[in-house]
Amino acid sequence: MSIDWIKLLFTLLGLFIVLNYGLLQYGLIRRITARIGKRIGMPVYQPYIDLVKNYAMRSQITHGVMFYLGPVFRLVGGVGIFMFMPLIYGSYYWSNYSFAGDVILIMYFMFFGMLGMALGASEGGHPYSFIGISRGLSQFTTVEVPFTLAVIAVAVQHHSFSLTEIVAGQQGGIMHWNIMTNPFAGIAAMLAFLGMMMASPFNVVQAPQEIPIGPPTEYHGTYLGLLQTNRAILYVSESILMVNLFFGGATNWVELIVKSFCVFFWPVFVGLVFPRFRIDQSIPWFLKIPLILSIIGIFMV
Amino acid sequence: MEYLTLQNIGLVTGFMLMLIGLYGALTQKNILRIIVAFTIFDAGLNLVIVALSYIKGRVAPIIDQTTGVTNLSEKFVDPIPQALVLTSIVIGVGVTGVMLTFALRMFKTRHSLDINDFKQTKW
Amino acid sequence: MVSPVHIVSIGLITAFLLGLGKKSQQQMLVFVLMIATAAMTMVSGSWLIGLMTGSLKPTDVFTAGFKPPFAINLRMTMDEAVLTTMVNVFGFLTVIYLFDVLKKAGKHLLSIIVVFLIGLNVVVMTRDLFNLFVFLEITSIATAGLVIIIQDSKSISAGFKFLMASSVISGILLIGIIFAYSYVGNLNIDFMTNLSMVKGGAVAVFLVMTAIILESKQFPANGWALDMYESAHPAIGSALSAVSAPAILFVVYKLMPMVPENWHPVIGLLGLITFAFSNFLATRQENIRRMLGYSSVAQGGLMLTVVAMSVYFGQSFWFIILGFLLTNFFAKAGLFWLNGIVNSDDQNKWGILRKRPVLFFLFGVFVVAMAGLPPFPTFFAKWEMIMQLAQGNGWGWIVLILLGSIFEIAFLFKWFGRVFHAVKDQPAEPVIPWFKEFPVMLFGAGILATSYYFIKYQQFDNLFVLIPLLIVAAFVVIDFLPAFIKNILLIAALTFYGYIIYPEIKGNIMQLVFMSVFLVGGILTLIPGFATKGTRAGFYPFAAMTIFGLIMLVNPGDNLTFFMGWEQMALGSYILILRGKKAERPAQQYMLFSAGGAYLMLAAFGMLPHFAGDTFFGNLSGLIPGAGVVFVLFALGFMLKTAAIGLHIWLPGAYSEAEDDATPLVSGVLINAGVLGLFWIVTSFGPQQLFGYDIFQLMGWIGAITAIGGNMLAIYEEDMKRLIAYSSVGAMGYIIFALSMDSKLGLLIALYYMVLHFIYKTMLFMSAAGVIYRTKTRNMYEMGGLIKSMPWSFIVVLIGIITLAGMPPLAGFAGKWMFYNAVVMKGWYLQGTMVFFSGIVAFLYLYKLIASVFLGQLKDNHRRVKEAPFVYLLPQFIFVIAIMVLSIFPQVLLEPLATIIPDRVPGEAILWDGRLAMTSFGYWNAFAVMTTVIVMFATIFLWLTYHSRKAQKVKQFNIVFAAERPFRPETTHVSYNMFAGYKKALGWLMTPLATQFWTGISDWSTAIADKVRSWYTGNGQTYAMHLLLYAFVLYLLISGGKIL
Amino acid sequence: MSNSNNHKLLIKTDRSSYPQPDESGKLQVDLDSGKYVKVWHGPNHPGVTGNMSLELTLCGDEVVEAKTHVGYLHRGFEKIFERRTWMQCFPTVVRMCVPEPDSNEYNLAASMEELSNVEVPEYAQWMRTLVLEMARISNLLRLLPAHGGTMGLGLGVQWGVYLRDLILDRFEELTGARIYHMYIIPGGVRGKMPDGFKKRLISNLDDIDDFLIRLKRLVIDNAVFKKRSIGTGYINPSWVDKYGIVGPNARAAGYKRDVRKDNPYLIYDQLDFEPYVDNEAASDIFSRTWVRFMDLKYGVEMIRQILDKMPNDGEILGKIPNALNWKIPTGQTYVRSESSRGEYGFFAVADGSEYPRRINLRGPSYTHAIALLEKLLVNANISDVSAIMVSLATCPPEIER
Repeated sequence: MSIDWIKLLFTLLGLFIVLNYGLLQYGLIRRITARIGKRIGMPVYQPYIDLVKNYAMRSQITHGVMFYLGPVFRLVGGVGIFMFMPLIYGSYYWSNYSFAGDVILIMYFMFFGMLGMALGASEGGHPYSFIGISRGLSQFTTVEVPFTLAVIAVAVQHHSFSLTEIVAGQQGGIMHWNIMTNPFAGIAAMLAFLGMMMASPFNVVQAPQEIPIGPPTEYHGTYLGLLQTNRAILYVSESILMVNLFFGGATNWVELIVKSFCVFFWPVFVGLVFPRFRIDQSIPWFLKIPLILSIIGIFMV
Repeated sequence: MEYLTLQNIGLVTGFMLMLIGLYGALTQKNILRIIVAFTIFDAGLNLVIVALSYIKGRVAPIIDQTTGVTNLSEKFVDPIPQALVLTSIVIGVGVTGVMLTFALRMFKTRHSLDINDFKQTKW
Repeated sequence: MVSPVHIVSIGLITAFLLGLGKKSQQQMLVFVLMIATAAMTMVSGSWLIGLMTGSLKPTDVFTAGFKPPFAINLRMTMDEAVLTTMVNVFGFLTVIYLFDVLKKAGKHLLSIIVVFLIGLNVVVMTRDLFNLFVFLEITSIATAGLVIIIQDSKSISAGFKFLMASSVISGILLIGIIFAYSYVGNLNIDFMTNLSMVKGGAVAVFLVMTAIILESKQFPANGWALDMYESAHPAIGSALSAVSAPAILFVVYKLMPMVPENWHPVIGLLGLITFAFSNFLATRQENIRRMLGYSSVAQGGLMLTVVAMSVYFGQSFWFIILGFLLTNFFAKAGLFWLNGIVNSDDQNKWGILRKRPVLFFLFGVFVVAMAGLPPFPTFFAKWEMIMQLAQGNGWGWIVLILLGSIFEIAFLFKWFGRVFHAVKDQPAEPVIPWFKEFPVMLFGAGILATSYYFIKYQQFDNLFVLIPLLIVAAFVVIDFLPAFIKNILLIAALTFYGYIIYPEIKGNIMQLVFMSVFLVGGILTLIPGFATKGTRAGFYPFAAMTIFGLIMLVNPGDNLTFFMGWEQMALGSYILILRGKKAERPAQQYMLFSAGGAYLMLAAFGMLPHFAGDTFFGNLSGLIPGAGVVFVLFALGFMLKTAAIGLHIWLPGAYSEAEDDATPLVSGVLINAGVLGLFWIVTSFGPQQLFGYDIFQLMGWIGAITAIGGNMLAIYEEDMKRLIAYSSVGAMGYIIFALSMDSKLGLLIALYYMVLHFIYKTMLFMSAAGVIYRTKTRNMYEMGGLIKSMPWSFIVVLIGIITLAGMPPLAGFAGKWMFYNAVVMKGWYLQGTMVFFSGIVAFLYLYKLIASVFLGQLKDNHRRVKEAPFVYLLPQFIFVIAIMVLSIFPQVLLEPLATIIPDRVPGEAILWDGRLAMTSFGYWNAFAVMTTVIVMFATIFLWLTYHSRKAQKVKQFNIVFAAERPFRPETTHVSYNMFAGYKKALGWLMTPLATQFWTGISDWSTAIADKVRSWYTGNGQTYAMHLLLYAFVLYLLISGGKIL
Repeated sequence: MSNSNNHKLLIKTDRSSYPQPDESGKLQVDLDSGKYVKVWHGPNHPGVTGNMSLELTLCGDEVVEAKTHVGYLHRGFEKIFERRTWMQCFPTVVRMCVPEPDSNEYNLAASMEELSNVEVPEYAQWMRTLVLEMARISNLLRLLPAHGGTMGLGLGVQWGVYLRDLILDRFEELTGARIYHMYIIPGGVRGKMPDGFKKRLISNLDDIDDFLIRLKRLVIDNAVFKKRSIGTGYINPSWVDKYGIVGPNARAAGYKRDVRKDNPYLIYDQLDFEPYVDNEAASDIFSRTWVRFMDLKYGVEMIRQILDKMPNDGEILGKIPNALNWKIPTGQTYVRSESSRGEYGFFAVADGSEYPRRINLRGPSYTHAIALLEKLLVNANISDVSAIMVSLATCPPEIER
């Protein structure tokens, strides 16, 4: 197989853009939330400072090989989702490596980072890591159900699992977006998206008041840097996924950024005004309203 | 009155005896009485056999001066049941003997002849 | 040639001779008896051989020089030759067996034995009704005499009850005879065939038949017989069961020509009721002799059925009856004799047999033979009987037989399991005199030889049946060798077998796939066995039996081979499971469920010819009314093996309690047998309906529920092996679901997943075995942090769980990807979601598995634990390589698998464009994914390595801990009850309904059995009453309330 | 069961994997079995109310054993008092509860005044009441949103802290200090209201009113908060006397306990107020939140009342001896006031010297955070630990004095 170097270059460029966008977005969101809480908040570029600081940290410890590999898995998971997702509709070069697989691949690739991270954190041996991971996995099982159903609904609607095709089917104005054509599936997916982004009320994974930072308790320095990098990429990638699935995709970068920012703001907004569910409350929650909505959504098609 | 033949009387008596014997064997609690009941049953049984083979006006199948040696099959009652009865009686006696032996042994083990005392094996 | 009458004359002479002997000459008298019985055996044996070779003709012996009906005649044909030989051989061996008893007892006992044998011989041979009566009485009296060899109150009272019963019976018989005589005018059976036609003759026939049937101890009028079995000396019990009962049944057979045809089914059904109920009641027995008594009675009932239906069975009659007769003869006698050797009715005392491998082996052989498992004659007889009954639509009969059989298996294997696990530290080596062992061994040899002939008679495909069985037999013989050598030999045998079988199945990819799963799986799972020391007695024959049983499933020449392979595999794996330390109950459950499944299949096989002819699994095209029932029966049978939800409760116990290194074989490899079966029926039946419902729809739901149930149960398990076992349940649900989609893609998923599940589950179980081997515990919360000492095992588990979870880039993703496409195409969204949900739930237990064991806190007592032995790791890494290859090139497996699926199946198949797999919905390129991931991983890893090059490795407790420090690994390792929150939220999903249901069934049946068996009050009068009632009911059944 | 919300779940789920209680009702926990996890909830923990730690033994996600650990302050206040003159105790006494130091000041001052019979001028009494009420609302502004904060709703806390800062500004204006005011001194208070103080304070109170409306919407009416808090951390009303539960916690359990009402001090008898009592005795976190919410609301009202009713000017200090050499006559007294956490008392013993013989503190946290909390946490979900703890309004230094 010959490698399309130009495409690789574009992909890397896209990755770079997304990373920066993710960092800035994070800073901006923090700033906005601070204002809501009657604070001034940190500078927008603070994530860069954190990132540089973490990568520059000298004192580092490791608990073992898997501990070491955990962040690698995590970042590969994040970057992988980005890689396998078409960014800009109609552009060959901005479609990344989406030729390798369809939306199912992306959905399952999310697990890759999760599991790797879970294992890495576990080798740290901190009880909070275990508790956080067990909560995270538990919640994730139920988050994925309505989400997957919504994705299937969309796939059935467009008769394809290919994201490109799904986006193609949504072109031609806001009324063609899946969120309009299949609102039930769309709403279900957006509710599940809350859980995927692990914002309140579904942030019991990291729950500061309970298990201070959950899984990454032991991670610091470069490890944390990798995790932060991943967060920037992953969150944006997941938002882009939602944009592609339900909000008509994007034909240029501006559209992409605007849409994904709006999508990303949804969990932030909800997270701001809700306390978190306990794990035994959030699990049934996803199996109630979102699940029912997504089932309606799938039979609406 | 035509039913009141010797054969029928024998049959009815035999069956009655059998029923009495069975009734006794099934209701009496004393082992010896049960054995006695069984002998009554046997007796009835044998009576039935004999009665069945009885043919009016014929004699027992024993060749002597009175019967002569010709046309025996017309003079005698059916000889086979008679022979069978003998065997049956013998066997009956044998069984009764064995039963009595058992009764003796049972009495020796438990000092009781009540059949309800011998229910160690059940279910 | 010696006239058969000399059997009697020898006996009589001996009896007189014995009477002449003196007390001091007792030992010599015993020898005389021995010689006499040997001579009797010679006579009958010579007739048997003569008749078999054809050098002799069947003969009638006329007494008193007259021909019947004017005189008594004894007949000697093949039938009588067989039976008399059995009687006399048995007599001879009984004398040997009772040598010590007879030496001490009076000479009268010797005479009684002779009389008993004479009685039976004549009963068998005579053609005269009254003579029959006489010798029956003689036998009865002799029996009563024999019962009191043990002179305790129990046996004496039992003897008395017997006498009472036999008095009543003989009364009935005698009246019947005399009536018969008075109607026909003679006493010869051969001249009575039209007796029932004569007015009133039917009553005579009825009385005679009733007496004989009562004599053959039919349920429920058989309390006296049971009491006698329980209290008599085991040798006498064996005589009653092994020769007395067959002789009586032969009388029934002789009388059958007299009996009107419409009575046959009634008698047959009564026999079956006896079979079913006696076995049912035997399940509640703790006393071995009484249990054997129930079993004997049950066998008698079954044989009565066969005899009563002899006309119906026609040509198969001899095959069926011989199968039952010989098995009962050898096995029941053997078991009674073993009882005498152990000299206890307490199951736990039977552990003494564990000291004598040969006797223990024979014990197993007898039990298995009694239970009707292959390769013993009853198995074939039962098969033939059911096939014959099915041809005549005798479904009710089949149900009774199968019910009885399952009860039979229940109590026999409860007993076997108990003995297997009975305490081994019995007082020293038991002293067992040779004359006790000898008859048992002879009969053991007898049953094996009979089995051999039965198998020969069936004319199986030798490559698939006889060679495997011979290999198994060979491993029985060489069981004394060290485990190491046997392991090599078995692996070599399997390899060689694969080599010779390959040309046969080369063309058939389906067979090839399953064969390689079974063979390769067998070989690889054996490799860890090299780590065991000692002889590992009893493992290899059954491992071989299991693997070859599986192989027999792959290429069945006919239905019987398939079924035989199935049963054989069940038996072998049962023993492998039973070998585990605490496996008694789980193994028993396993056996019961296996047998249940097998019998459902048996019924289905019976029905199959109605739809599909005699060839294997036929090919039904299109909807056939009624075929749905067959399909459901088969599906249930196979789903029992794949442990569909509700039928799964045997699985976790069986898999987890089996020996650790045997588990991969009995789980990862064996479970595919169910998949094989399901695949077969799904492809050959196609969509069928049951009461108008689409069965596939139903199966889909079952599969979905199983997938969720299995995985849900797995996440709360603390036991490593149970966790993996439940995971198998989940995986099987997935496969059942995929199969039930009945689309090309669905079937492909099922096959692909079958192979994959085989690979990763075997791997995981082996890895678990390695860990357990080192840590000596199965509780995951007692482990932790083992990645440091067992890195290779960790890698294997990691690969295994990534595959299981279906994460890209490893091979499991292919299954998930196809699954989505298939579900969307099929439109089964709800079920699909459930299965999908189960797939994610799997993450929970996978995480628990790997994190609790390998990550987290290392416990103090595991600080010196080493890596698992090389022989454990070797097969695991072979599997890892297989997974890796499949991950990069899934088409290697998927393309051939796709060719198996018949064209009939609807739906679209995967299109391959080079490495790109496509359906109309989606696409996926495993190679591209893999390369991308590897490149990304390497890049990021290097980036991290560059940045953290100075990272310093720290000690275990160097963690951030709220300004405190953890003080013990035990209280820092989060593993126990890890998903408590999940349990609180969704715990109601795993309400143990199935367990409650089966426990309920078990309790319920126990209660009923207790109620029913209280019928046997122990009172002789009640028993006599039962006889009369039985006669009365029988009369009503036969006459329908009218006067005959 | 200490936790009725849990209790509903307990019926549904299989409890066999949890430790079972022995005859005395105590859970049997074998730490060697490897089934239990010990974690330290604090002192370095965002979910803990201060310098204390909870040693939790967990089984799954439930607490099976909880132990309160203190000792992270290393002060020993009560012992220190014995080596300080009465007046020197003032700087220390305020540190016994940082968020609400004024009750300490008042209690010490009142006990000294009582023992040495010092009259406090009326104006000073009004000022004292004002300060105490301000301290109450400033503490409640921090504490009340924290009920949501422990469950991850940080927004309310941020708002509350903002408003608390405004009140602290007023304190700074009035006393010169934001936290340790040391305003109430024996004999009176330290100063008068600055110009415009009243106006600014009232404007702050208006802000708080506004905040209360929003807080009710954000926290109390929040479905998730309700779901988490209703039924959780249930204090059986029968424990109230047994465990010495006071203040809002007692009032949530249906007990009308308020020192201001039961045993009026300062000028509380001149004020018109009725402490809120949860008559349904729900006694869970939600109920306690609600009681505190009403406390805050009434506190604001009360400050308005005080500002209305208080004299415009007057003496601020009564007649006292030389403060630096103030010998208190032999005697003992128990002085109590109602802090925002409940009855807060000082038992002071004087031996006639300038040093206190003994000052013993009766703070609500001691009973709440040790005896009660340890009992309440058993069988509680680990997620609820900080919520329960915060809902009891513990103040660790007060335990470890």
